[in-house]
Amino acid sequence: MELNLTKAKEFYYQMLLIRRFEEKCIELYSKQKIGGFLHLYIGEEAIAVGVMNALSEDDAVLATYREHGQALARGISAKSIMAELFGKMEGCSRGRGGSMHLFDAKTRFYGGSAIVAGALPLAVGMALADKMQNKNRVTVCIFGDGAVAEGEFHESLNLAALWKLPILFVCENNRYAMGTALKLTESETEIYKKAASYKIHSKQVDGMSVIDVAKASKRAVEDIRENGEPIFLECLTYRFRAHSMFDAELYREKAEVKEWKEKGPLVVFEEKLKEMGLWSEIDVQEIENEIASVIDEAVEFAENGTLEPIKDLEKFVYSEVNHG
Amino acid sequence: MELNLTKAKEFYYQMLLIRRFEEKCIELYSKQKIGGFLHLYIGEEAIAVGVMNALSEDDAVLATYREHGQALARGISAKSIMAELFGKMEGCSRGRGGSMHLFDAKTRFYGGSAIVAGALPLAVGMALADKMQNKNRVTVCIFGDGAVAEGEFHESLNLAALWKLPILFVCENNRYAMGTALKLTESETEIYKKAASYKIHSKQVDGMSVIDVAKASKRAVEDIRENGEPIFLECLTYRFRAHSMFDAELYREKAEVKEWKEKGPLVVFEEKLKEMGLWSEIDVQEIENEIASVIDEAVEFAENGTLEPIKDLEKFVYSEVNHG
Amino acid sequence: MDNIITYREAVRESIRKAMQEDERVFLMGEDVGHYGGCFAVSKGLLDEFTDKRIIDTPLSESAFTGAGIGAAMNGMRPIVEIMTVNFSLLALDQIMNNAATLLYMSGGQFNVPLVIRMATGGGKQLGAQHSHSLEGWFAHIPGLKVLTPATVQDAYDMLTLALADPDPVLIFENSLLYNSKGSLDTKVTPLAIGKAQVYKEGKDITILTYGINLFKVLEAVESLEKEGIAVEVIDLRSLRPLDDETIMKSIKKTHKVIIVDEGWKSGSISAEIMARINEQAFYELDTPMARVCTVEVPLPFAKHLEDEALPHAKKIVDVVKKVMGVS
Amino acid sequence: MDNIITYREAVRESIRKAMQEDERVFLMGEDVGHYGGCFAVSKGLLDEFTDKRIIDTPLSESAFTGAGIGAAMNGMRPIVEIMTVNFSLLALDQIMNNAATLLYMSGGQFNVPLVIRMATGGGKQLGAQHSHSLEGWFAHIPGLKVLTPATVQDAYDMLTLALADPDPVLIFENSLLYNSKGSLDTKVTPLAIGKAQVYKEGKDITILTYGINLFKVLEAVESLEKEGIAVEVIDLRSLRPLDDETIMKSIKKTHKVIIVDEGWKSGSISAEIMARINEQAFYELDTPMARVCTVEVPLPFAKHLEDEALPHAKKIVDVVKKVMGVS
Ligand SMILES: Cc1ncc(C[n+]2csc(CCOP(=O)(O)OP(=O)(O)O)c2C)c(N)n1
Ligand SMILES: Cc1ncc(C[n+]2csc(CCOP(=O)(O)OP(=O)(O)O)c2C)c(N)n1
Ligand SMILES: [Mg+2]
Ligand SMILES: [Mg+2]
Repeated sequence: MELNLTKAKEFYYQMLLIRRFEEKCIELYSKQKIGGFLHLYIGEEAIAVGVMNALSEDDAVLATYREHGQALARGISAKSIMAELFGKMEGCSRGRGGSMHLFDAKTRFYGGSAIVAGALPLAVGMALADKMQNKNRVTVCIFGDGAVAEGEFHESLNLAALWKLPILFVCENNRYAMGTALKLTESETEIYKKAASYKIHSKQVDGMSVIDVAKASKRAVEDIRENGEPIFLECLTYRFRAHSMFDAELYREKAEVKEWKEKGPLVVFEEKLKEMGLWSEIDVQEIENEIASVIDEAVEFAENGTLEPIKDLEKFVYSEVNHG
Repeated sequence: MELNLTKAKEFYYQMLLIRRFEEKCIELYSKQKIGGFLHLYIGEEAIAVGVMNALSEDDAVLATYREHGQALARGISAKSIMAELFGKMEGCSRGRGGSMHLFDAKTRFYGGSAIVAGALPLAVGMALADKMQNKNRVTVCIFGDGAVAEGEFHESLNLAALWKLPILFVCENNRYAMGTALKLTESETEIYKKAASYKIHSKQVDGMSVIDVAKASKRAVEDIRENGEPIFLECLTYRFRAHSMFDAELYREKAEVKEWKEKGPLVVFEEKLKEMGLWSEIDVQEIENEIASVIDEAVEFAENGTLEPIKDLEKFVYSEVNHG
Repeated sequence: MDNIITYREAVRESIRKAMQEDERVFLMGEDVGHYGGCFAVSKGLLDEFTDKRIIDTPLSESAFTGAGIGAAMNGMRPIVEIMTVNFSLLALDQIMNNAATLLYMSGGQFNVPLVIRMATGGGKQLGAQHSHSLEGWFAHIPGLKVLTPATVQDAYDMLTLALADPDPVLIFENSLLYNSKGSLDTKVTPLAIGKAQVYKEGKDITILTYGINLFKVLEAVESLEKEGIAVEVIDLRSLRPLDDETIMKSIKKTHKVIIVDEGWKSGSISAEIMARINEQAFYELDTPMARVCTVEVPLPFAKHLEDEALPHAKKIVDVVKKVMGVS
Repeated sequence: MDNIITYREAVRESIRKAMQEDERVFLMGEDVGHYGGCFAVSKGLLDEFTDKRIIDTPLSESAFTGAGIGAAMNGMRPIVEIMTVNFSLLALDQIMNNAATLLYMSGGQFNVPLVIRMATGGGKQLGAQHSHSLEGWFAHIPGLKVLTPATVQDAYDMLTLALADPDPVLIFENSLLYNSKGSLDTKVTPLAIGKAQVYKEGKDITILTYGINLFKVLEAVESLEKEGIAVEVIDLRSLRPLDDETIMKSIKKTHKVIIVDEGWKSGSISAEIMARINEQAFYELDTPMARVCTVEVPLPFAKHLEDEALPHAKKIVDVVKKVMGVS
């Protein structure tokens, strides 16, 4: 993958969009425009942007409750995500899902799962279905370091390897599961090594570098498309904000957070672009302006959205056309 | 561990006792004296005998539904096991458990678990309790190759390693989980390697050789007692009989079974003893006679046992002394 | 065209027909292939359809159930076999938090046309971990449908209906029924999901039941009829949705009802049925409703104890007589 | 000696007291230590008792719940915190197949003095996977006890009772209650497990409820009393065992009853209670029993929809009036 100016702008735009979008979310959350849980992706933007860059339209994505970034990078509009956070019918999940359950059939975005490791088995099944139907598609499954301890991680990795399924597993290792540090949860803290124990081709990547993630993802997706076998990427990253909006952050030092912020994805990308002589070509203010208007529009769209009529509360418990 | 004549006799006696006991079970099952499921251990006797030899009275054992062998080798009397299989009150589980659920407080035998991998978390807890109470005891947890695919295997091994718990994990790898061969269930078929991926000290042993199993177990138990850390033994073995009494054995070739029988635990032990010049010292007929009478007594004991009064059906759903 | 076959064969034929007619259908579970199915249901199917479509899974209930959900969302029509309901506890997160919620959470975008079959029930001296009857318990979960075929015809039809359904359907097959025989008509239009069946008409009292207990009830009825008590027997067939209409219609006729189910009594499906009858037909009742359920114990191994713990004909007779006020 | 504290503090003080008095007691679960507890219940306890007794676990619900069972069988008195009931589905095999069966299967040899605490309930816009109310569903399982503290006093007492119990006890703490305040008397003898409490006497109708719905009921009662309807409010406190005696006594007085619970309606604990009232006090009933439960949907995120899905005071008022035949 070569990083030309267009790509550079695109990456920068996307990462900044995620950042600004979420900053707006914080504001709206404190104004109680947004309810429920809100898990921010700030600090981890490079991963979503780098991974999504490698996919084609027809590939599928499964993520966690911390999925605003992936959803935006995958191309779900800020409008429909914001409307979702407002609980409006125009939201990508009709207001039924909220922050933790963004869904979008058009971009094949299968959630937004709030049970840690709960989407891994689904990814196995999606990829199995592709394989059975001879569809040359990739299923990407993104999860945190906390998921690694769950039984479903183990069962799913084994199945993916055993059945040779076209899955890209992406572990966002931000070193904490809520307040519990990785070293308190895993006897082997090198997560990519755990994945390798299933005979899955597995690699550790600097998750703060969008270029590194993009490269590794592109390579991985190409390999998967060619061989049909799973690949595992461990992306080393850090969450700049609290786990959710209810978190006193007792479990980590301010200094540690500060240190990581200094090597945040926007910072290192800027440095890299400077090195490459591309930075001067990028009009950050223009990008900021563009993003600001996208976000303003999204908020307006969400504000003006409609509440689903209460009479439809029971709609979609079952499918509308029932041949049963 | 040195194998003197006394030990040799003891091992031979124990393995043969298990063999003959189970052969009697088959007979009694077809006469419908024994009901429910009956999973035979025939072919795998060396493991139970070798492992139990390494334990002291105060250690704890957890096993599966295929646990007659472990129960006998641990020292639960043939009488009380047979009475259990007959569903009598004199049985080691009062007739409540049956073949899959032998329990015995005196020998710290904690079942007999019929959910594959379901006892591994219990073992973690037992060992944790020992550690917290500063008791220098070992918890042995025995399970099949099929358990390795379960999420509970993964979660439990991680906890054991992470918390440094005094557990001896013993995997009886008999190459099949019911009718499904290991290569159809694991991407990595070397089970000890999987265990090693949790940073657990782990070893593959010839499960057909009681001497090898006994040596490895003794060494392992000593290490655990000294360091308090878990150890994993993969014992390679083979089940000579069907999975349970309902199994047409469509999934394996007769030739394969025959081949394994030729290297069965009694056969190889006899050869070994011959090599060592000990065999001639062993009066097989005497052992057979002794075992026959033990089994006869067990059957008689079971026949004469009492059925629990129906009025006690609800006894022990809760403890009798309830301070609640 | 009728023919007499076993319940096991009926399920197998239904799977076979579905797999022949629809290439999206496949079967996946522990020992469904090389072993031939724990209860020999899928015997022969591996040869016919190859391991591409008859898939032996590792012991990973959560992952392969979840994989069924994923495959269902991605164009396939999986039949997941969880060997017995006892192991479904390991897959409950996938069933409740994914299968049952995805359509709703996604605002109608992703439906899950998944069929999960499991063997259920006690009565074989398998002890506390292998004798659960949880179909009524699963029926608590919105988003799922729960079917309990008792007859050979239903063993066949319900799988067909379930595969045609756009949403997740759980089918509970009592393993003691696999050897039972009955007639199968493959040409008849199956009775829809959610419909109960009046198995036998009668004017004095209604017995509601499902699954294997239908036969225990029929055994009881035989002796009750001798004493002049005319029992209406209803096979519920589907525990979610329940067929309130058929139930209430019968109550309006007999004004007395007992429910026989194999769940533990407290919180059993019979409790829900009682609640609904109370809500919808209270004034039709002549006497308190009664139920015969499993005694609230982890099922014991000893045969005499297990027999006593489960519903049986004599208990049913006794309870009917009590409700009828005769002895 | 009374003092006003929060429900959260009451649980914490109860844990603290138990740990000070009995060295066999320890707390284990996700984020109970360094994070201070997902709902800040265990905040400060890590410092006081060290990580030897306040144990942060990995995300491994099945294994650490099972470990709690094993530790309980081996001399300890573990308190396992499953962060919320939503994740308990991953531990259901351990709870149903091990915790609930071991004493029985072993013929009385091995009891399991384990306490499992979980946060429960909807109402915080957490969506379909994070809003379950399954306490009534868990109450189906023999071998377990199921407690649902509503008040600060019970939040404190029930943990004490549970730790003194020789068998597995599940405590469901509605997370919306953690900030609620009430008075705590640590000197009073706690009301035993299995006892309901008449929270308020009244002669016209009985409302049975538990947990957070007690307060929704009290809100409803306030407006009902204005209209001259005297409501008897019973806090069930324990869903397994249920206190039939207290329930029936009240029915004999009021002859009318509604049940308010946050489970999905079909198969809810309210169904079981209706079944028992039918069985034990049928002739005391003047009118059909009614219930206010959660609408049978995976809980939606949108606030207005979620509010409507859950029981609320207005619905309770409406249902009471309907049962009373007033409008
Ligand atoms: C099965 C399960 N257990 C517990 C939780 C509560 N919980 C939500 S997020 C979280 C931490 C997950 O950490 P990680 O996987 O590293 O993802 P991160 O939040 O760091 O992105 C926990 C414990 C849950 N959602 N699901
Ligand atoms: C969780 C669970 N799933 C399925 C079963 C049914 N079952 C019983 S034994 C068995 C095979 C287990 O094989 P393995 O662990 O290798 O032990 P072995 O029988 O070979 O000794 C299966 C699938 C079960 N008991 N528990
Ligand atoms: Mg993390
Ligand atoms: Mg095996």
